[in-house]
Amino acid sequence: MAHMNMIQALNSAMDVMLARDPAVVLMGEDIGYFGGVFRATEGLQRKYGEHRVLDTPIAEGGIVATAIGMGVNGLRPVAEIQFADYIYPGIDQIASELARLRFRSAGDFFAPVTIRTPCGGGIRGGQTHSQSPESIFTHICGIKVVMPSNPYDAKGLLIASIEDDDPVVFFEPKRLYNGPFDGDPNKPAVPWTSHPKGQVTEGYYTVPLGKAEIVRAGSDVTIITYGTMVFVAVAAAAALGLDAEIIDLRTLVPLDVDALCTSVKKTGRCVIAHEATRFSGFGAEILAVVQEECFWDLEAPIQRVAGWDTPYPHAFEWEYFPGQARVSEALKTVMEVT
Amino acid sequence: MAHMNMIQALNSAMDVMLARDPAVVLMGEDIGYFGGVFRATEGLQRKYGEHRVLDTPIAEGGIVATAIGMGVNGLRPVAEIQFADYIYPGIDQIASELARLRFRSAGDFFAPVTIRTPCGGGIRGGQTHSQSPESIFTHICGIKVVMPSNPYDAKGLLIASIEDDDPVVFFEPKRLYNGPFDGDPNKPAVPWTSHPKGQVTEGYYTVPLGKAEIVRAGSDVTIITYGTMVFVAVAAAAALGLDAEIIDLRTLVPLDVDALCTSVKKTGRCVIAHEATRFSGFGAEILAVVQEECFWDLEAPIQRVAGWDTPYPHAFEWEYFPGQARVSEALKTVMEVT
Amino acid sequence: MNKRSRLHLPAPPARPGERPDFSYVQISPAGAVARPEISVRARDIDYLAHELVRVLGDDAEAVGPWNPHLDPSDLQMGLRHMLLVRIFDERMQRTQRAGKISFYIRSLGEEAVSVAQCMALLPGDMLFPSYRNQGLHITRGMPIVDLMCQLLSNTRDMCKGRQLPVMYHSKANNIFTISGNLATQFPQAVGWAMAAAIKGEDHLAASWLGDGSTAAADFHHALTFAAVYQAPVILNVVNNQWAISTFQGYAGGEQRSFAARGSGYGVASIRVDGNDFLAVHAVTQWAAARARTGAGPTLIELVTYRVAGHSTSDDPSRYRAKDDHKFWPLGDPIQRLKAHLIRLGEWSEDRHETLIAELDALVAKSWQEAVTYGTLNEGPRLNADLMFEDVFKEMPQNLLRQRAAMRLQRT
Amino acid sequence: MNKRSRLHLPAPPARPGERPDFSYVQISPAGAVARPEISVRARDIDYLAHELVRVLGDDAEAVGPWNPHLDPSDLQMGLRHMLLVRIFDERMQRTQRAGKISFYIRSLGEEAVSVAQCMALLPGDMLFPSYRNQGLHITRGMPIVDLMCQLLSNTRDMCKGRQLPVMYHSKANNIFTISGNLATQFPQAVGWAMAAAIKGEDHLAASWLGDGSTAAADFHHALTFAAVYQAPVILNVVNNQWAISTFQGYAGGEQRSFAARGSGYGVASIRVDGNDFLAVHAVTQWAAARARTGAGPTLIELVTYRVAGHSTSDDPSRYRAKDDHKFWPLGDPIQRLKAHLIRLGEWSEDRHETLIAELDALVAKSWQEAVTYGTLNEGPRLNADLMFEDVFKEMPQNLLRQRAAMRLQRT
Ligand SMILES: Cc1ncc(C[n+]2csc(CCOP(=O)(O)OP(=O)(O)O)c2C)c(N)n1
Ligand SMILES: Cc1ncc(C[n+]2csc(CCOP(=O)(O)OP(=O)(O)O)c2C)c(N)n1
Ligand SMILES: [Mg+2]
Ligand SMILES: [Mg+2]
Repeated sequence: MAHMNMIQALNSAMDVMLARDPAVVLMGEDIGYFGGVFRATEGLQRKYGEHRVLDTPIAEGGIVATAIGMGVNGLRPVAEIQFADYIYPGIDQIASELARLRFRSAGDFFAPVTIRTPCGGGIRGGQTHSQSPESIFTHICGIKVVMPSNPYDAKGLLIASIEDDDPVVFFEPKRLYNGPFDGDPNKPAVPWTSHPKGQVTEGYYTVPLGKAEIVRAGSDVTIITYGTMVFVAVAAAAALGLDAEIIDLRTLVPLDVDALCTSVKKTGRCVIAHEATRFSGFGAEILAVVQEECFWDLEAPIQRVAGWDTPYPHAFEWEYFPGQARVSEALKTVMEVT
Repeated sequence: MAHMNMIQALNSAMDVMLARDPAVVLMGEDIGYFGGVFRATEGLQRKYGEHRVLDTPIAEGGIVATAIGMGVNGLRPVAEIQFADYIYPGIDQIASELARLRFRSAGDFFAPVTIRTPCGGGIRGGQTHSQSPESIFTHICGIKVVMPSNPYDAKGLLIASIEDDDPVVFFEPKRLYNGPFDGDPNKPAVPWTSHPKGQVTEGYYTVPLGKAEIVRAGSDVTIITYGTMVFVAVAAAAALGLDAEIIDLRTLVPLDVDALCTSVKKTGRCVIAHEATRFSGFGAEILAVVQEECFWDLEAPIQRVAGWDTPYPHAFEWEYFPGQARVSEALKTVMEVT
Repeated sequence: MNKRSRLHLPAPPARPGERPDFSYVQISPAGAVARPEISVRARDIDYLAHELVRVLGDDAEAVGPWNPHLDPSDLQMGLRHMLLVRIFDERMQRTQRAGKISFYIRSLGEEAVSVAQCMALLPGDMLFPSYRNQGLHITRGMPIVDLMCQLLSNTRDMCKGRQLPVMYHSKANNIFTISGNLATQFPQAVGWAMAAAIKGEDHLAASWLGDGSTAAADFHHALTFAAVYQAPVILNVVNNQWAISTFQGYAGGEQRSFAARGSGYGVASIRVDGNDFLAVHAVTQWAAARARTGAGPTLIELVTYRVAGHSTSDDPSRYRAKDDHKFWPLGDPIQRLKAHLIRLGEWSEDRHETLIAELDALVAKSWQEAVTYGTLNEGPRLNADLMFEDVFKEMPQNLLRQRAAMRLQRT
Repeated sequence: MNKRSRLHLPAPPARPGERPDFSYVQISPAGAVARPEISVRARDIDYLAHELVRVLGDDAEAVGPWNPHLDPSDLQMGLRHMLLVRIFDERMQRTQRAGKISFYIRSLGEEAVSVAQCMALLPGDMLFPSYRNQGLHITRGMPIVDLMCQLLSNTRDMCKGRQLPVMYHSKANNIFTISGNLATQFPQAVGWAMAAAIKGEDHLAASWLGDGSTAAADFHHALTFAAVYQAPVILNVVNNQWAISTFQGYAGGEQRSFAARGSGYGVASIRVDGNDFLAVHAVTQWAAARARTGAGPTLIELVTYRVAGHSTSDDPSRYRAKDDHKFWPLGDPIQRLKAHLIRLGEWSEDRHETLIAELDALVAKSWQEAVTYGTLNEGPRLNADLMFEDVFKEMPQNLLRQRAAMRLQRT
């Protein structure tokens, strides 16, 4: 075990996989010699060679397309999209090709591509360096969608994603790269060293795709969340003194419906929180599933807490971010009903 | 008033607007001399000239981008994407640019672009000529999303969209082009001539964006739907002899929340139906909103009826399509509870 | 808007009722274009992107440095494959018209492209076709009945009923699955070739798209990545002059050849007479040798004519002159190869008729067999359960549930 | 994977600790490149895409057919604008380092591009810049204090706090809003120009992107649409040799110039010494004349060097040699224009120092004013309500509700 922040954990996952499987190659803008703008691939080109860790042209569509071709030819590409905000030029190759190869060829062709991309705000990135577009990918059948909230999971989930024969879009909440973050930008930054999930096995391990984690067991209310909002939820519930059960989805597709429903059936109350904009955000699907499965157990309407339905503004980052106040508000609302 | 099918109604809308506003231009693949693969722009190039009705290269990203530039320079472009399945190459220009111009320039720049695109299945188009990707666009703030279900609305909504200073993605359920369709492919085709909504005013009129329509008033259950599924819902409810209130959303963004909630508060039961795949489909957002607003009025869990979470398969079109049987099933389920 | 528009709008060779003017097609005499060493640098052969490599002259003689000097038996094989493609196409077109398949796309007039190119490649080379490359499947030996089963979405459909007709694939024959989305295969082929290079393997990748599809972003991505990594790939632009209703000027072909695009990226680029079996074979062999020796990618523009409608959903008489192909200056690939073989003394009208009869019978027999595995509306059908498979490698819970729901709905 | 990889991987001029080798930069002598008529056909001037248009020789003399023969007062104006850009950049870089703005991007060493090009255009021409074209705003007369207010996201920010620093715009000055997404502005400029042509207006559009951004799909779309419709647009590729950490070889610059891309599409294309104010002005004027006379679009590749880091978030010492710009063969644009003016007898070291002091003072004074309108962390702030405006023209119900919720949350 070693202390790792999330960047180091991701780096370690790729390091482990480059060493274990000669078919694994990394590719992306600035990921080679430079080691990536967030340094996730630092040192890997030096260690494994220029032919395993490729710098690419600035063409997200080209990156995904060539990764597909490489995947079809026996490699296991891990492609970085520098910011999730820049994944759109690659979305046709993801939605129309990567997600469809196995289906349309009746299993004869597939491409085990993992697409890593930093998402989320809180780093003063303005409207084009802060987006959380995961909901879009959850609607495209044939792709798995992952978003870890801590170094331990990040490494285990990334290894599982790379080994998975289905394509995975792997979102990395960049505000969590250096430490857990409870939503209060005025508090001093907390490093991962002080958090148990910052203790990471150095070698190979996986965290299985499709399994949510109960971050905190409780009986008053279920909070379903993922990514940055996990810590905000923990803090908000603690501040209210609620015995909340907090579920970190970790994988959005396939969704761990059983975990959610077991919990909501127990608590009877549910708050869903994510950073992405609310309208048609992934919270809607979670809410729909919970309502469908647990309707008779609900003691209050399920509440959603999410980014506002606006672009992420540079100057109003903290008014935009769904921080503790908004989670508390929602918790109070569901708890008020008796 | 004249009899029009949906293609003729759309054609008439563009005809009216080309005549009224010299800033209106049409553009798209094969839409000029040829009049479009579905013939929606037939005759318009001859009537208004090659400079108002432009054939374009096959580059959806380039079509949207140049439409934006034209919009910024005072024109009012109506761009056709030949099939909604092919909108993905244009999605970066839609999500990162078209939807953001007004916001990021604090209102100084905007592009009043309307993007028309045929969607939906039922025409043996296979997995790349049948998709309904509207949910993705509903999550991108800054774009209005429209889907008419009949000729009258199609024309009025298209004119309203063209006149709107916000960008609009306008989905056309292509299975409805020639007639209403209740989901049974074995019945003889019904033309629009025999349907009241096939009676269309020849000149200018609008159907306002953001307003749902109550297709049928009723008190047993609310069915919220749009596009092709409107007629399937009507038929399914009639077959069960239910006094259903059936709402055709017409505009998905902005969503007419009041109309939905007024109805569900009255009926206490709700079924949501669309053709797009279920997971993170627009039904999830509708369900979420109704649950949030009408929880205490609900007498049964809201049900969703949708396409399966698979690509639209050529050979199993009718097993895929959420036809009357599936709507009936959902209706029975919500009605069973007393 | 009172002033006059100055926007330039490309005009096609002819609209319905007009006489086609193909004078815009730049044609070099057969044998006239020099053939550089395969090790040549891309920047030194710009002329190849503007001239037109031709081997077969009007007299059906093979001349010049690009003459591939193929064995007569290979030429006969090529003729056979092209004829089979044409006969198969004709039959399937009629079958669609009779309502027995939902859709079809012919390659009439363009048969040399797929057949000659495929013959110039090795079986281990990976092919990323468009929907108009049925010749690749036929040349690689795919049974006609297998193709028909795909067209029928029947119980032996290699796509298990999931794809529109003509969207074939063949893992055994190294032919990639075809997409309805134009051009997506182009950069995928480059990625496949990059992987071959990374693995130090000798195989190359080849891909095809149409003149209209060059406007798609993926065309640009393919050229950029191919140039940067010098990938062992052959990128083919089949310039059959038409997209659906728009002619190649709407893809930018009015200003410059499509081969010239490649030169601009530093990719070796050749413009070739696409209806000249020998020339197509020769340039493909040249490009393949470049790829295999590490000399990098090649773009080939094959100048041909889409004699057929775009697909069975299309009616070309709405937008172009009837019988315009009769004015096409590069003739018909089958007639030209046939004339050459006859001139060589290796073929005759009789043998030609016999071959046609044989292939007609093969196609007819294949159809008889294919329909026994089911048709669109009758006979055995695939199980609809298949719709839920292969979305993921293992079926997730939501699909398991949905499959169960569908089964209930059917009973 | 036991065999050796054959993938080609471009290598940069120097990594940290190495001595830069810029011999790959093809340089023509000043005055050597012919200047064709503006009515020339694109296909007849391929040489312009490979040679390098230069006017100012090493002796600071203006020579050859591209000499724009500008008035000394214009040259002085150009020098002033370039100096102001540089001084502003330096000051803002320091301001960011001091934590007073969140982000900044300098154009150090590339000032001639924006300034000379902007001076060669008319005020009615619409500009679609990248984030490294601050010279356009300054040349069009935007007050420095306005730019600073944007950088501060303060109460006078033209973007109302919504954009990252440097993402300026100016409706009054016909400068389009900058996007964080690379290259998107390129085809938008083409669309703007198409509209100008449709309306029969004389204005042209100009756009800028970097060497790295040429790999983006939008570069291809811009060229295709510009070529097809012969749009009155000037498409500028600022080849400053680097994207972030990858050098221009990773955009395909190793094989062919970026100007050659344009030629391939049939767009008139010129490669120019981007640090030569006179040459940049001249080629821009030439391209503008083409656009205004209906002769079509022009692609200009401006060969320059990114002396600065990519942005304040970047540390170039991690991936390239320190002081590599000292080896850059095309010098510094300000020094070169200054030397030319001195040689003309229209400038002196003294006047230069005085000007610098004046501009320093202007920038300092502007900053003092700008901060009175608020800073990132202190002073007056924009109302956060603004976040909900301009998403749509009229605020829909969900945003009205969310605004209300946010107001509650703040109280
Ligand atoms: C991305 C995308 N846009 C549009 C279409 C619709 N479409 C199908 S074929 C075609 C024309 C293609 O022309 P070309 O590339 O010249 O190929 P050809 O049919 O001539 O072989 C179009 C526009 C599509 N399939 N995919
Ligand atoms: C679509 C997209 N992909 C990636 C990025 C991240 N990014 C910002 S600037 C940059 C490098 C651009 O280099 P170049 O085009 O040469 O412009 P320069 O910075 O040299 O002026 C990258 C990769 C982005 N902004 N947008
Ligand atoms: Mg074609
Ligand atoms: Mg650059």
